Amino acid sequence: MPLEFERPILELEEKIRALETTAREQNLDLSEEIGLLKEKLARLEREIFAGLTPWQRVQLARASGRPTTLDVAQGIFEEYVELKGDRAFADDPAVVGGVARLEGRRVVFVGHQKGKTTKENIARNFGMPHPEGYRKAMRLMELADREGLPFLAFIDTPGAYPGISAEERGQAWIIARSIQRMSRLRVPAVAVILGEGGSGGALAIGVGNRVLIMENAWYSVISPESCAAILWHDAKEAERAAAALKLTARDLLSLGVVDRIVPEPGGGAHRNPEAALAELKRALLESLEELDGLDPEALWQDRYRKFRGIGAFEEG
Amino acid sequence: MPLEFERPILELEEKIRALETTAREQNLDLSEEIGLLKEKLARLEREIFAGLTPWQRVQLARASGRPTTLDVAQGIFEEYVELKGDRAFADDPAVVGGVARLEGRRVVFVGHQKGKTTKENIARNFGMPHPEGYRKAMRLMELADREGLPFLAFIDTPGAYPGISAEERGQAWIIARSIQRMSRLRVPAVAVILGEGGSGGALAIGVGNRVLIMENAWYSVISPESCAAILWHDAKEAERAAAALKLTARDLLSLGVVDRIVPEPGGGAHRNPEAALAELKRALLESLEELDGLDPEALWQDRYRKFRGIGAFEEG
Amino acid sequence: MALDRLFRRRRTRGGGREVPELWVRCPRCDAQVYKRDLEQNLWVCPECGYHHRVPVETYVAVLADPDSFEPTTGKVRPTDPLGFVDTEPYPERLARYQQKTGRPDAIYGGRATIGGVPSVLLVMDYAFAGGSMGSVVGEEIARGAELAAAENRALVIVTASGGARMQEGALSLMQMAKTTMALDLVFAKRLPYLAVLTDPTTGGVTASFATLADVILAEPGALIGFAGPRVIKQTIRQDLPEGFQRSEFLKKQGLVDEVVDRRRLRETVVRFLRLLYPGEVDAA
Amino acid sequence: MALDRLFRRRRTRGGGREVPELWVRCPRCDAQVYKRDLEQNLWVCPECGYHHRVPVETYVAVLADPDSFEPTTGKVRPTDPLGFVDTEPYPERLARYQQKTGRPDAIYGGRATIGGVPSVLLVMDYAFAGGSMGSVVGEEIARGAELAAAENRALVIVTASGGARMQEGALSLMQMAKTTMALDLVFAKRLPYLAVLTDPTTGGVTASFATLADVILAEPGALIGFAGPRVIKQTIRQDLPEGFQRSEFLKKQGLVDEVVDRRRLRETVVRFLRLLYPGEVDAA
Ligand SMILES: [Zn+2]
Ligand SMILES: [Zn+2]
Repeated sequence: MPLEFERPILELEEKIRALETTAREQNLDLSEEIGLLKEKLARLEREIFAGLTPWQRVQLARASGRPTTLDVAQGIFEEYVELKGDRAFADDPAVVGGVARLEGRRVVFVGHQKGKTTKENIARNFGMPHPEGYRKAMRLMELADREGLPFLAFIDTPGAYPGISAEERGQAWIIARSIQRMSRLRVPAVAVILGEGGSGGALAIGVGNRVLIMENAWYSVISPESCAAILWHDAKEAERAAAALKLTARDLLSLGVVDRIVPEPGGGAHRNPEAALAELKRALLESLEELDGLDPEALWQDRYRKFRGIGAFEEG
Repeated sequence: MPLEFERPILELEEKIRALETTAREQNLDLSEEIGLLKEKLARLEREIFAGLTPWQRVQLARASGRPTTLDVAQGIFEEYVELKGDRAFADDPAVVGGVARLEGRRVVFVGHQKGKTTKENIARNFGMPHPEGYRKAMRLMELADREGLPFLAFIDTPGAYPGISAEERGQAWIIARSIQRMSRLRVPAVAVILGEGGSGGALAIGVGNRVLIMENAWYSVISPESCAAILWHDAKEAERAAAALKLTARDLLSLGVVDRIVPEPGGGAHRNPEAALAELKRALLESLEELDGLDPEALWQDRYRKFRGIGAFEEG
Repeated sequence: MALDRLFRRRRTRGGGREVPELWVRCPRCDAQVYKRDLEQNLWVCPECGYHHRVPVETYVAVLADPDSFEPTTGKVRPTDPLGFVDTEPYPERLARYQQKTGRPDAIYGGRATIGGVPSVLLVMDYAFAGGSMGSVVGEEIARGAELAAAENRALVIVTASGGARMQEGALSLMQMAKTTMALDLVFAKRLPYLAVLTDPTTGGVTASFATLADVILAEPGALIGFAGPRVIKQTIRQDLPEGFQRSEFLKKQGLVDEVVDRRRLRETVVRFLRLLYPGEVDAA
Repeated sequence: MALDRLFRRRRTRGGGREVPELWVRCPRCDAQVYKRDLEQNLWVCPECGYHHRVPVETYVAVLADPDSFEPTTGKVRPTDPLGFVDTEPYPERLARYQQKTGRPDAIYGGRATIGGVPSVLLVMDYAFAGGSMGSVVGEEIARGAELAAAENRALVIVTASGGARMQEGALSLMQMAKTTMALDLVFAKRLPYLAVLTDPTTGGVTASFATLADVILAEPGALIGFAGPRVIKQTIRQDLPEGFQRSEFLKKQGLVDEVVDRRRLRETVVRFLRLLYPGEVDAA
């Protein structure tokens, strides 16, 4: 289902396709008309995407077809294996991860995993982890440390699961542990907000030496809907909340919360996942290169400086 | 309830007490008779205890009134605090532990915990841990490492709990992890078999640089009853199994499984816990002294040499 | 994160209020208790043991050895990095809380000895924006940890928080990482960190520094968790079990070490600190 | 530990037997399968996927690259440290198994490459005293780990065991610590350790080296656990749920990484090893 603001673009695309069909079937030369329309399409897309509101970006970040962690694994790694289970209680399908080869170099990765269909999404709990998911992530952090492999984390969750089953097994406790464990990694760590970066459930795997964000992803202390429900007692004020929370990639860059924006192709990552993943791969490789040669102590110091320095206050 | 072979001792004690009462109430001088009986008592006790069968020792190891881990904590530490819970799923009452002061020196301790009464025993699950118990033990190992405090483990379990709840949460997995974690301690570790040392559930906290055993404790790959059930299809053959398994302190010392036997007072630790704990305290202090000054690497090497060397085989 | 809803209710509850009433009604057992008696009882209902919320100064008074407390917080003041406006602009909201509490943000603390153990004692203030953690709270926690590490002090934090502070957006979220990492300076020096969780402690505070303590104590009946009960109810669309997310429940779940009555808080904290603190401690 | 009971049943099951029958009946689906077909199918029932037990050589043949296997086990022989006699003296029992299997104890293995990855491959032999772990099995596992560490090889262990070997008493128990510690030599060199759990893997083997692997694969339907089902039934005095302690159940419980059909075992092991092994690997 297309997003509201995508409609004009999709309609124009439809028109172009129709003209192309006509040209082919009737053997007419409509190349000039088509060329003009394509120019118009590009302009329209640029215009619409230049003026996107934060709320529209939130919708893009949730758009179906947007690359998930496993799409990223499929798309940017030459090969990968998934490790499963937390070796204690369950295998949380909302978190995936394993070992992979990225441009010949071995890495350990982890990420939130949403489904593509409703059925899949239910199976994946909409990418909302239970404590088991974070325990799986921590198992992978252990592995990265032991094998001395860089650690990549892909964030895409509305938040950690807020239900009884998660609370009674210490959701808060495990998120804190996961933050702590990741901050202690002895290897380079890069986190990417792929789509949704919902609160503590996202940050639990977000303590990277570099934190990247996809152009249309969001990352926030609270979802716009929940924020609106609290502040204005109306989840429909989410649009207002999205703007107030400064949750877009550009906002976060200027706040110092992320280090780099990974550009998405015209129309967003969901309309051209391959191009998006190519950009992501480039950004990841460059980030890893920046961290090459840093020893465990230097990597810790780097992370400490980074997160210790985030915040806004006055002295005195 | 006294054990069968304790009866003659108890009867004689009763007789002495009766005479003493008579002497006091009737104001008679029976000191000579009483003195003779006391000598006889000492002789009887020595005789009976010198000839104890392995099965009788197993019964002593289970005798009610025998010091439990918390009795040890109460008895040998100047002060202690208990830490509770595994910070993940539950607090297992079958495992206790915390931080303590032993002759002025801080230590971390952990141990299996049985109850004194049936009700208490049910609450403590008869000292049979669930995975949570081992997770608590591992939490304490982390603490010992971080604080650089010696680690003391008190073993007194018929075995890890063999039930659905334990299996489905990975009983085998957590025992393996606990063995591994303890073997990796960066601090001196001393394990003591207090009473029952039942199989993997005992060894999970048994990987000490020194392994001590109380004189009447047992430590075995399987309980005599289970062994008998398997080999002779009759748990009543437990007496035979107890002998075959070589599970007594003296057997284990000669097999190289334990390093030192802590002598128990005449009649066994349950008849005179204070004297037993005084001996235990002395043994613990001496063991810790032996390990003083060893750095983490040396401590690991010490443990590796020790356990790597246990086993009986021929080359060629 | 459901802070504002919570602190709107705050004024009707015990502890922080300034109205000079003589009698206080217990919200749990309805007993009318003479206010002075309640104060002497550390705001624990003598009838049913209900723990009223108390001002931060109470915890300092309870825990710090007499005359040992020396405040270090208060030099850091919040700003408005997002230009956040909800029902009122964030700066106005801040000004209101600052006026009410006399402090720049939701945390108060400093150096103290506790049972003779040199410590840094930090207390979160639920009366200030629901104890929400923004940049200032995060900074003060980090500075407190750094101070403890630098001066070989134990770290003791009393928490009370609805979670992260929405009005500072992702900056608030990042305080979870910042505070967590700062604790490692304390741990690296083998110094103990003890947390006392009071009602309520939820959201980003629970999911970061609060639950990483060597020893976690909780006041009786305190609500402690990640998601708030309202959010959970919305998620599962059914009522929560009695006692869910309360201290006693968490104890059973192995998530806190002890549930401690406020009247025994000091002796309990001292008992733990004296065993966990690596240095010499005078008999205090 | 319930080994003897189990290996008494063994001879009626598939795989290890020497009787030259032409047809084999599947114990699960009752299908009659031509023995040669079953062999070619790696003793997996083509009708229902039931995994018959297979001799250790099958795993070596399946996993090791052609002509790459070079045995290293077999130089260590069991003794009778306890003078153990049950229905027969332990030495006689051993002699019987040695004669039957042609090996000194319940383990077989050596150097191999697996998909080009230099490895040490060890396979436990359930046909020998129920794959029970005594001093020799412990020693061979430890030596295998040491060999892997010394020669920069991956460690791959295929397990099948009723647990520790009673007849060697506490010495068997100690092999759990010995094998566990030896693995750390492998881990310290950043070499991978992969375990394949086959039916059954219980007791001291599961509670030590078997479950400490970086990657745990399990054959379909394998019984894997700490306590055996009979012991559990005695404890709880009720029937066990269908599928309890089977591979698929353990996968759901997060305890194994994958349940792998024997016919896909080699490709799966190779896929994991090639990514987990730190050295250069030839395209094999
Ligand atoms: Zn009351
Ligand atoms: Zn079949």
